[in-house]
Amino acid sequence: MNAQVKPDSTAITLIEAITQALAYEMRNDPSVLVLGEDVGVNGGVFRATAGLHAQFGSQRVIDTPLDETTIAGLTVGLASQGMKPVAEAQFDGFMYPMVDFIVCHAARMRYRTRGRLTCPMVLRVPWGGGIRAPEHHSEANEAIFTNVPGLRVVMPSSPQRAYGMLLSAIRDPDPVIFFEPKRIYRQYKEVVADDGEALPLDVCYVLRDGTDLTLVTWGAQVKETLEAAEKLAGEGINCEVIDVATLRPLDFATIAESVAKTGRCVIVHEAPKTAGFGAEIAARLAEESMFDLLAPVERVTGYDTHIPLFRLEMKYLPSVDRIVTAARRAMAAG
Amino acid sequence: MNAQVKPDSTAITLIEAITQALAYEMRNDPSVLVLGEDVGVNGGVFRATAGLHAQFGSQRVIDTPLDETTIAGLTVGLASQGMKPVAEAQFDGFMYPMVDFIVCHAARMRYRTRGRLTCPMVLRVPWGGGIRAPEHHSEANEAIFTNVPGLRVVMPSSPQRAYGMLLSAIRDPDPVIFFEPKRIYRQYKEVVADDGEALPLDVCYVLRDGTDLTLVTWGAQVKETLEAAEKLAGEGINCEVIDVATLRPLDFATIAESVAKTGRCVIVHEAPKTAGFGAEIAARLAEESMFDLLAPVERVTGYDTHIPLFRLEMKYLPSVDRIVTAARRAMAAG
Amino acid sequence: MTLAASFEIEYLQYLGPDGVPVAEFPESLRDAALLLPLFKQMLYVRTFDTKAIALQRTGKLGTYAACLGHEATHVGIGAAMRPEDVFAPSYREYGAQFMRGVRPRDVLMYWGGDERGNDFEGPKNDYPWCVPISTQCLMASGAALAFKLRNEPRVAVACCGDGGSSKTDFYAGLNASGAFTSPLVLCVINNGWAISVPRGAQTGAKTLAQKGLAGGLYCLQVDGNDLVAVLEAMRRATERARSGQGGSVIEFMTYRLHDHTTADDARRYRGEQEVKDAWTREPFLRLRKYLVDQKLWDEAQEKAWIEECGKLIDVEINAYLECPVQPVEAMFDYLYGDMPEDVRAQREYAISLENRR
Amino acid sequence: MTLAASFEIEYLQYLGPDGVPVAEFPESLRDAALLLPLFKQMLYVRTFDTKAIALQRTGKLGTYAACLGHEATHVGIGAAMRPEDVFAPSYREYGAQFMRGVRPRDVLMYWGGDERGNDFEGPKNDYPWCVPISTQCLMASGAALAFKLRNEPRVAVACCGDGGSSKTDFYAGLNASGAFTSPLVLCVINNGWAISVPRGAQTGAKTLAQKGLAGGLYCLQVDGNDLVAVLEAMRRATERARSGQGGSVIEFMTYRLHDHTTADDARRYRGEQEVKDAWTREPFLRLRKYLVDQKLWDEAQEKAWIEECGKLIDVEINAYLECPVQPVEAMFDYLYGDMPEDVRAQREYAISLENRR
Ligand SMILES: Cc1ncc(C[n+]2csc(CCOP(=O)(O)OP(=O)(O)O)c2C)c(N)n1
Ligand SMILES: Cc1ncc(C[n+]2csc(CCOP(=O)(O)OP(=O)(O)O)c2C)c(N)n1
Ligand SMILES: [Mg+2]
Ligand SMILES: [Mg+2]
Repeated sequence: MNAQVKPDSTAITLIEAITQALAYEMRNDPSVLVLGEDVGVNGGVFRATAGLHAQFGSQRVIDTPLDETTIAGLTVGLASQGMKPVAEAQFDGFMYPMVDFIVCHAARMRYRTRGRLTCPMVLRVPWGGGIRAPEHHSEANEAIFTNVPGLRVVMPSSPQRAYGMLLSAIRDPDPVIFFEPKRIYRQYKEVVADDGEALPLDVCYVLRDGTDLTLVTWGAQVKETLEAAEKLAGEGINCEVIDVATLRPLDFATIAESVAKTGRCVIVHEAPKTAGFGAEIAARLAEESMFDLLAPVERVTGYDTHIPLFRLEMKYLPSVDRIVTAARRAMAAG
Repeated sequence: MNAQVKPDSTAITLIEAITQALAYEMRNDPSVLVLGEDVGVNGGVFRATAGLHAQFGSQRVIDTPLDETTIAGLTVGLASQGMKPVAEAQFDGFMYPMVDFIVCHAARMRYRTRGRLTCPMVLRVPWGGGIRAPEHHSEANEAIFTNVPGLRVVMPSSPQRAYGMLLSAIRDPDPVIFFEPKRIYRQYKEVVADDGEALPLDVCYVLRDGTDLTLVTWGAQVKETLEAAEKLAGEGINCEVIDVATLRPLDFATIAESVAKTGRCVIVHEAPKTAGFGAEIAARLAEESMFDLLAPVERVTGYDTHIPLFRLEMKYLPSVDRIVTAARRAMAAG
Repeated sequence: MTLAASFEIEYLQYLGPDGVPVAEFPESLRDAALLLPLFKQMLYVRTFDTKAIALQRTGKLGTYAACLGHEATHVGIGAAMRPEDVFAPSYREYGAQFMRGVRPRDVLMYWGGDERGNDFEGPKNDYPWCVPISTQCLMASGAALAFKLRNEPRVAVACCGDGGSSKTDFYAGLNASGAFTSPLVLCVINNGWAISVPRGAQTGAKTLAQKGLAGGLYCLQVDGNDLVAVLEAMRRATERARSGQGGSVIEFMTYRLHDHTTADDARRYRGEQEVKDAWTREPFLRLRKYLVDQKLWDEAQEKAWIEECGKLIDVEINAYLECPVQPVEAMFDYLYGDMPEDVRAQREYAISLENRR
Repeated sequence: MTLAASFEIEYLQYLGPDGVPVAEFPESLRDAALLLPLFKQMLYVRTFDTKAIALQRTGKLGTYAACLGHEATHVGIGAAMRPEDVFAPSYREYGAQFMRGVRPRDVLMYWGGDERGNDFEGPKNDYPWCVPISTQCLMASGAALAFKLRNEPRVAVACCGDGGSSKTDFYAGLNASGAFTSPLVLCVINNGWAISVPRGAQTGAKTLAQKGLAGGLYCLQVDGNDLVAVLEAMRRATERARSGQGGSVIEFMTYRLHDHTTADDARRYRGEQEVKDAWTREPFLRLRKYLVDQKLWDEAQEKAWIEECGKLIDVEINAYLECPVQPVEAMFDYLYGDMPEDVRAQREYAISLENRR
């Protein structure tokens, strides 16, 4: 948020901010390397690693064999032997074979060895739907990782946050699952100073101040949520909008503070509702903010079904309309 | 619950009820088969398949190569081609390599093909801690599956429920993750008629009626929760105890009804707190029962760390003491 | 030196790149007329492929994975299978699928973002397109195990790419087939590239065929642009499988003449010369040359057939384009056999949003 | 017949089961005195194993995985490694680990339910015991890649069992090593059983060594009860790895003389005769016979050494038994480098519960 804008900075997209952060950290830390499928000469299917191979060569930008188990396992091996690997899962739907290594080794290396070995790695995951892609290219599966101790799970939703949070993720001494909302990879540009300033991995960002209702969201849904807030403002409903940004560890204090003020909360996320990460936020409210709540908590989420192929996918994702309706209901209640 | 007790029935343990259900269904449906590591001649490391190999032979009770990916993949292949496989993951901590097949194929076969192919399979998973076992033999990882559409996720906690729910799981036309709380495999015996009566896979069970407070739990923690209720009764606090039994789909109506009566709810589970399935229940309360709640919801859970090796594990698991304390706090609040 | 084991892997090629036989054809294929319908099928597939790419380019189709250059392998695989066998494709083996009754409109529906593309009217037990690479190989191994357990003389055939041969599921599939002696045929279609990653970066193995040795399977490498070699390899493998001798891994050497998919730009990572060279070895021209030499084919026939293919495929394209989008409830209706209450409630809600508009 | 590839896999054996050489020893091992310290190490390990089992039987240890019968393989692997190499064990290769500086008390702590057992004072970069089968093989492949990228002349050595060779991670590990020509040595310790599942049920492959062909690695099968063969195989593989020639898969043929672990009862699934036969091929007796023949060993020496081993190990056992349980906060303190607030709060809460008692 507070990245200093240098005179030579130009506005860049979220995906360009990712590339910029990778290049910055690779220049400054020789133990950082990038690996995955097509990350080399091709520069990644989303171009996140574009130019890195030319700049840093095949020893630092590594095309792996086509196997996500392999990527995860090599990454843990590299990280535990002094490297700082940044691995890419080509799409969200291909990360499931990585779960075993993430849960059994990455998240436990330090714990298991009482700190003798550690696993400072980042797994970058283009995440979420809405880009008219084929099957398994559109999944919001962050919930799989949020119950796993030893991980950090983050999801930036602006170019500046992407840059600063990726730097901290790489510098963090522990494994970080770094979800990138691919639908907003190129949504808008922002000036992002390439100054190596990291952002914390344990805070929520208040994107809009408000007094009547708290809208909590993360990832690409920040877009619809801000639009909904705008629309509701037109109706005289003043929404505070929070981008959770880091899911684990959750900065609940920021959310609680907002709800203490507004008394109402609508949580918006792309993943299916049941046992999505929104449940954790609602649960914390039920535990710690109950006496502040003036109305029932609402969740506006993906439905409890698989995101459909693209002809129907926009009907699956939470819309501005659905968010507005839930907000109005929350305002009417209590 | 309402299994008819036949005169020839004798009391059996939870694990024996599992064996009994498997044998029953294998006798009655030739497409049912059992596969996994050591399930054959050895009868399973917990003896869940004891005697089945002798009874049904190696075509129906199949020792697989040592690979969980293989077990999951073969199971999906078998299920989609007319068999009803019941696979075993030897321990909870070994099921992570199965996530890919469960999420990408088992849970989607019907959806993806518009019902042309289906995946009627059961994955049995000895689950949870407290048996002084080595690493990865004690995990409560149900949350990984509760956000996945297309699955049923169940966890019986008595011999009768184990028998009836396993029968329905096998008969269900879709994939069922069947968690078995291994700590109470042999905790007590119950008469379980071998009558092939199935129990529904979408209801919670009220194990104890009460008026002051609702205790919600599942799996092995049913034991501590009932003990806590007993202790609290001694203090004049009358607890209703609910065994969730089926996590997905959740029978929230039964929980809501209870909380409408008591106004207070303590959720107890073994898994780490953050984004554990308890969050979903608390979230539903925050959404649908807010005006019934007299006190903040409480969660008594495993800590947000890995279950330690056995010297410390009992300090990790929710104790009667911790449940009682939370219940008292809930009674004092509001 | 004591040997623990030794292995030889055969390479099959009958029809050279120039359309001239390099070895005597296998007995079952001595009658060249047998090749004619398959040749026509290859042309049909190529016509379809071209039209599908055009549809994508004009915004009428989503991302599409072309099969240009793979036609001999795909059609040969389809030809070798029986209806009761089960096919587990990756995502570009249309040639094999058409021969099994999958319709071009199914392909278009799928890449057009509609699940109904997977609801084949033709081969009811075949697997749908499979995006998670090589998982179909292991699933097919499960299907093969089902056939074995039920004593059915059926074969499960799965395809994956050179990239897919690195995937752990590929290994799991072949190892299980070896362990159970199940009727599985794993077809590794080595087209030189896995998106931008060349074959050489996937593995240190000299051939991809030899990966089958890890499970004790029968291994073959064949010229995948030579329909005769493909047919012979598949004949051997399916016969072995059907007669209880177990599984095979066949590596088909071919080349991906198109971009990986329409979302890819291969110029970023591979040289033009390589593609040019590959065009001299592609499967269609050599077989045409051979059939023309055998007086089984001529230009007039070709012109007529291409025209007919165009018409047949246009019917399919129209069927696709005219098919209305599924109603919103379709995203709930095929999730469970018995719909849970929660899902039903969300279904009603989603429908109510539709009506509101 | 054109061949795409052919392979030969060598079998190494130098010292027969009866303690008589069956082939000329490799040059580096012609001096029998070199074998003596390793022989003594084998005896040390066996003494430890016996005592650990006894500890478990008397309730002073949790489940324990014995190494009875594997001593030649384990000690030979340890002997071939340099301190700067990295070892990735499964869970029973104590012989290799002791030679690298892991202490018996570490082993006991681990199986005694205390994470501190994994905090080796000796080999700081070695991997901890690994319960999820064969994942250590792939992790070691990552370590090997790190060495290769940094141009370090170090080798990553991983062990897995015959069962473990079926695991997809095993394949991933060896394939990546082949793809990157990284310095990896995968030791498949084939002891005939994976708990109750016999070697024959794991795969259709004739040898487990040949699985390395799937990644283009150097493959060997050796008599794992013959220390000389083990040393020679490891010498070849580590030298290849260290000199940039890439990875190896070595299959060590041995036998699990004990139950799988102390939680297992092997009588349920295997015959007595098989175990009896295996005892005639076990690694210790044959080497003793040979060293006695060479006048390098006698009963008096043996008696003295066994006694000394007993004393050395009792010191370790006492250190284990006297080590107090970790405080409750240990379950939080090693989770993150920077402890998040939520975790810190739970830590305080857990401590507060302790103080209450
Ligand atoms: C598990 C998984 N990882 C990554 C991808 C993305 N992806 C789609 S196709 C492909 C390359 C496949 O190459 P190959 O197996 O050689 O088949 P080809 O496309 O060349 O036919 C990749 C990496 C995927 N679909 N699934
Ligand atoms: C992923 C995984 N699945 C299952 C197990 C349970 N398990 C522990 S040891 C073992 C058998 C291992 O056999 P093998 O690889 O031959 O090694 P051995 O014990 O014979 O040395 C099994 C199935 C495990 N530890 N990890
Ligand atoms: Mg390819
Ligand atoms: Mg073994």
